[in-house]
Amino acid sequence: MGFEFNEKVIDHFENPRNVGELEDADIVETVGSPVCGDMLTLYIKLKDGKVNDVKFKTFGCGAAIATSSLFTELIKGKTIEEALKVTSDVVVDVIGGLPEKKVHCSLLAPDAFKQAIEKYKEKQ
Amino acid sequence: MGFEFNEKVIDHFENPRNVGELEDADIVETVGSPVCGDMLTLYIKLKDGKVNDVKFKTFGCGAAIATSSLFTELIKGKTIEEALKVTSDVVVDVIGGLPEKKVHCSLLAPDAFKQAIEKYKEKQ
Amino acid sequence: MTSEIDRIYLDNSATTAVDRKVINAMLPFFDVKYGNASSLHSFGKEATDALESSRRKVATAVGAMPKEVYFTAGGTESNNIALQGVMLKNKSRGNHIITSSIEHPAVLETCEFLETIGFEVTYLPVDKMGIVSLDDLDGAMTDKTVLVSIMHANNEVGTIQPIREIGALSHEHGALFHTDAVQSFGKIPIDVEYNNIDLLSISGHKVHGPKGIGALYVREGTPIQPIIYGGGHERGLRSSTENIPGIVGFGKACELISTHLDKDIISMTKLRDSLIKEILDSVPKTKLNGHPTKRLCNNVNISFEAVEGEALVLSLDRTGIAASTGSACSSKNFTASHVLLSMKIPDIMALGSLRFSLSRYNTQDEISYILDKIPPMVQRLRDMSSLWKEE
Amino acid sequence: MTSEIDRIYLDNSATTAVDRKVINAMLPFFDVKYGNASSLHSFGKEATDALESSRRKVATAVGAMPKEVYFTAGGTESNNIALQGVMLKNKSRGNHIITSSIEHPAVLETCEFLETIGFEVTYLPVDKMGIVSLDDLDGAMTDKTVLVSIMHANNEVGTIQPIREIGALSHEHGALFHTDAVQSFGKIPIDVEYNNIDLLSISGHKVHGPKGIGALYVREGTPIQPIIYGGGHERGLRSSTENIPGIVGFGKACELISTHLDKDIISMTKLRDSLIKEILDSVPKTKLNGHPTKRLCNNVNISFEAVEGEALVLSLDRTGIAASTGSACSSKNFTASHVLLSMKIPDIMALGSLRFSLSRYNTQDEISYILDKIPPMVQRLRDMSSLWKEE
Ligand SMILES: Cc1ncc(COP(=O)(O)O)c(C=O)c1O
Ligand SMILES: Cc1ncc(COP(=O)(O)O)c(C=O)c1O
Repeated sequence: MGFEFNEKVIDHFENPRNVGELEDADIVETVGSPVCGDMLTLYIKLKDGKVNDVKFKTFGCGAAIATSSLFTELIKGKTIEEALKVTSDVVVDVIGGLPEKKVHCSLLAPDAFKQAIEKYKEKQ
Repeated sequence: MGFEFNEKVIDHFENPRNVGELEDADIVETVGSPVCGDMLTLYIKLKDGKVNDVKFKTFGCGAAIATSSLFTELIKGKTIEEALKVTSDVVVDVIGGLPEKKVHCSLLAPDAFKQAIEKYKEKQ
Repeated sequence: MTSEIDRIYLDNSATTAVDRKVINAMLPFFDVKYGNASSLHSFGKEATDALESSRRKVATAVGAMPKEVYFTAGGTESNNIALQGVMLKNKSRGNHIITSSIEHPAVLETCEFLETIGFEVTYLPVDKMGIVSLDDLDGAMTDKTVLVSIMHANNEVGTIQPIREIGALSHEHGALFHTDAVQSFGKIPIDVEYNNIDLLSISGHKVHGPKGIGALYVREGTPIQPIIYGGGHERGLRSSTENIPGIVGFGKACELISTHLDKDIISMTKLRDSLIKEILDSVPKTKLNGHPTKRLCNNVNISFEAVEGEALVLSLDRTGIAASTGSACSSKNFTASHVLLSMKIPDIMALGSLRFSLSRYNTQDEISYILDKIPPMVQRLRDMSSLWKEE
Repeated sequence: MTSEIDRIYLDNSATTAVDRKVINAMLPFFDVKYGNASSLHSFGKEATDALESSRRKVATAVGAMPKEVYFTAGGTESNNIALQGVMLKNKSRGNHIITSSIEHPAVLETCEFLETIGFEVTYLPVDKMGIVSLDDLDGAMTDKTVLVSIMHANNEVGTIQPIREIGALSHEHGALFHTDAVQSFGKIPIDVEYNNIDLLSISGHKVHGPKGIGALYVREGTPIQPIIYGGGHERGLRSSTENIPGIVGFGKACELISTHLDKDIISMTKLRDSLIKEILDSVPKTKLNGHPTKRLCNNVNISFEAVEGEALVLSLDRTGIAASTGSACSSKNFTASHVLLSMKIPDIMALGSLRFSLSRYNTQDEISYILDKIPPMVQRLRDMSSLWKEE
């Protein structure tokens, strides 16, 4: 074993971007649960069909935190459609790879975003 | 493992006493067999109810050779009755002990002698 | 990350550094006295002498006779021989084994294997502190019970079982008593007679000995069969050319235990208690797992609410501190440890467990360094945790 | 007896000296990089990196993929996992195993154990040179045959089996092929693909690696189950904290084999042939056991009529020469070796067998010294032997 994280993962773990809550979020979406070992809440503010602001809070391992952080960075400012294209594969790719056992962690944030947008659209 | 022989055993192995055959032996007795792993032939010359001369040849391990040698030394000059008291226990004792797995080797010479005397007495 | 030299190692329940004295004892057996103990010549004799001298040292350390000590390749193999070897050999006596739900996988998985081939296993529950109840044990006994296997001390939470009483109760019912002492050995005095033990597993690498060597104590006369067959080494119970350097190292480690244990216990207990107290005092919503006093002198296991344990271990690793979430094995899974769940620790706490395990080499300075680092580290993770709610 | 430094070691089939380069490779893993490979922190990473790098070295040395290599505690355990693990796992396919009558006890005793639990074993005979007949093998095959286990080279007489053909024939009949390569590894090039091998056992201490470590090659996809249960190490086939120093040492030993084998074979063959020729020439009533050419490059096994082998080994030991009567294990018995008896060597010769087994460290000077000693030594024992008849 031993942590097999590259420098970029470690950077996002140690200096996560966009941590926190958004008071005036349009959507707040939580995926995962403590029983599964990780749980993410995404706070999203939309404007003109774009992700105007996004913040996250993650209970989870280093990879869960780092990929949450990178995801928020990647989608911020993007249109919803563009943001939906930031799948877990993209996240893993941009972060420079994850150990096999940790790849599933990168699903957390894209899943939360997708779910959030679906719910948001339903409500509209 | 490793050989666990004391100096006296080694001495009798390296410098065995009374090795050889007796041309004019009164009794020649063989015990053991190649299949068992050791085989001893004892050549005995009796005189006035005493062991006048004795020689041996042994096919066998170090302990078999050493105890054969010591046995001949112990019985030489003794009366038949005294010589019969030189049992394997005595041999092991006088030689200063043998590893457990080698104790059975000390039976060879006393057995041969006892058998020889029995046969000799029958013949008389 | 700090350089190698600066690292602080607090994962001694996973494995330990080999003591310098142990290494020195081993070295000649690699390339000078390298004989096979089954050989007749002088190299064989050197090997045999070393083997039997080490056996005496191991025996002394647990109060056994040398001939009751069998060398194995580690704690896992010792446990497997004890369980499989006793159950298979005593089929005619019964098919029931009693163990606990918080055993190491080397016992639990072996029990599950035994179940697949027709044996019956009772897994006793534990209380919130991780202790097996003697009443439960008594109630589980049947006339088919051949073996009771309860660990001496738990590898994750350090809870110590009342093994002397468990042994006595087992014997009352005519069952044999095995204890996995891999974690307690070198941290608690062990005497197989006093503690009513029939079979006992220990492992070299947990006590500053080498990896890949262990021992199984088997009380004289206990019916048991091997699981590995071959040249008949270790009086037929464990065939294979004896690992003489490993055995010599383990023997030396046992000798060090026999001479130093009392002193080691005092110093480790002091560090343990200061770590526990200071962390609980300085970090809110934090709970000690396991028993406050019936506890290994080197075990600290604390749950931090709303923090995921692995993230904490990573943070610590980044500052050069080696710790664990629990056992080395269960670190591989994402679900909470079976030990903490058996103790009814809620998930939110169970997933936030951190284990520090000390050795006789740890110092107060190291502990102070760690105590400085922990509170801000936990706070940082909580600040970004979706489960954390400041009050 | 001569002093330690003067001893000549010619018992390398029993065990070998650990190469200095191997020791140096191992050392840091005792007290610097001493982590548990299952741990998450940097110590764990060092251990895992070393583990996987060693696995690649072992794999390279036998032409396998790294993931097909499983570390064990030695040759005996490798053989046991191969035989027990395959037979137990494939019960539904059949219950028949074919082996030879000259296997190491680690195979023979395991087969006997398997017989006690309902498996059927065919023990193929060998010819006077110790070779298994392909026709016999073909004839023994049934539709219940799951596994063929034939050793690559014999530990006592050094005879090399036609394993490539044996493997091919096994596969034709849908059986798996295991070979015990403990003695051949490091003396014959091995390629699991070329040689049609599904499972292969090797051991560290026979190739200047440490004792207590071995490996089992298992072709990808081969159905097999463990015999030791626990934390799921080695992808579930062999649980227990990995013996990192041992594994690193074994890896290094394999690397040395990969680079040096050709050279080593040439030098050992030269010494072997001079030993054999000179002894046969200078001592009458003396016979080479095993095959003259299909023979391990390091094996000399000669029977001296009317001389008991152990007495000869003792005489040699007294002059500082370490040799053996045959295998280290069977040295314990008084009856002739099962290998020589299977080869129909008469008792009087079988009991007088002496094995010299070389390593890459032996020199021509050592051989010359031995050649000086042997003739008078044999003569002395013959002069006192009750079986010796001068012609
Ligand atoms: C309680 C307990 N039992 C058994 C073992 C297994 O020991 P080993 O790794 O030596 O096989 C361990 C550690 O891994 C342990 O902590
Ligand atoms: C042919 C053969 N197989 C298996 C073994 C067993 O190996 P180990 O001693 O490493 O268990 C040996 C040597 O002892 C051997 O010579």
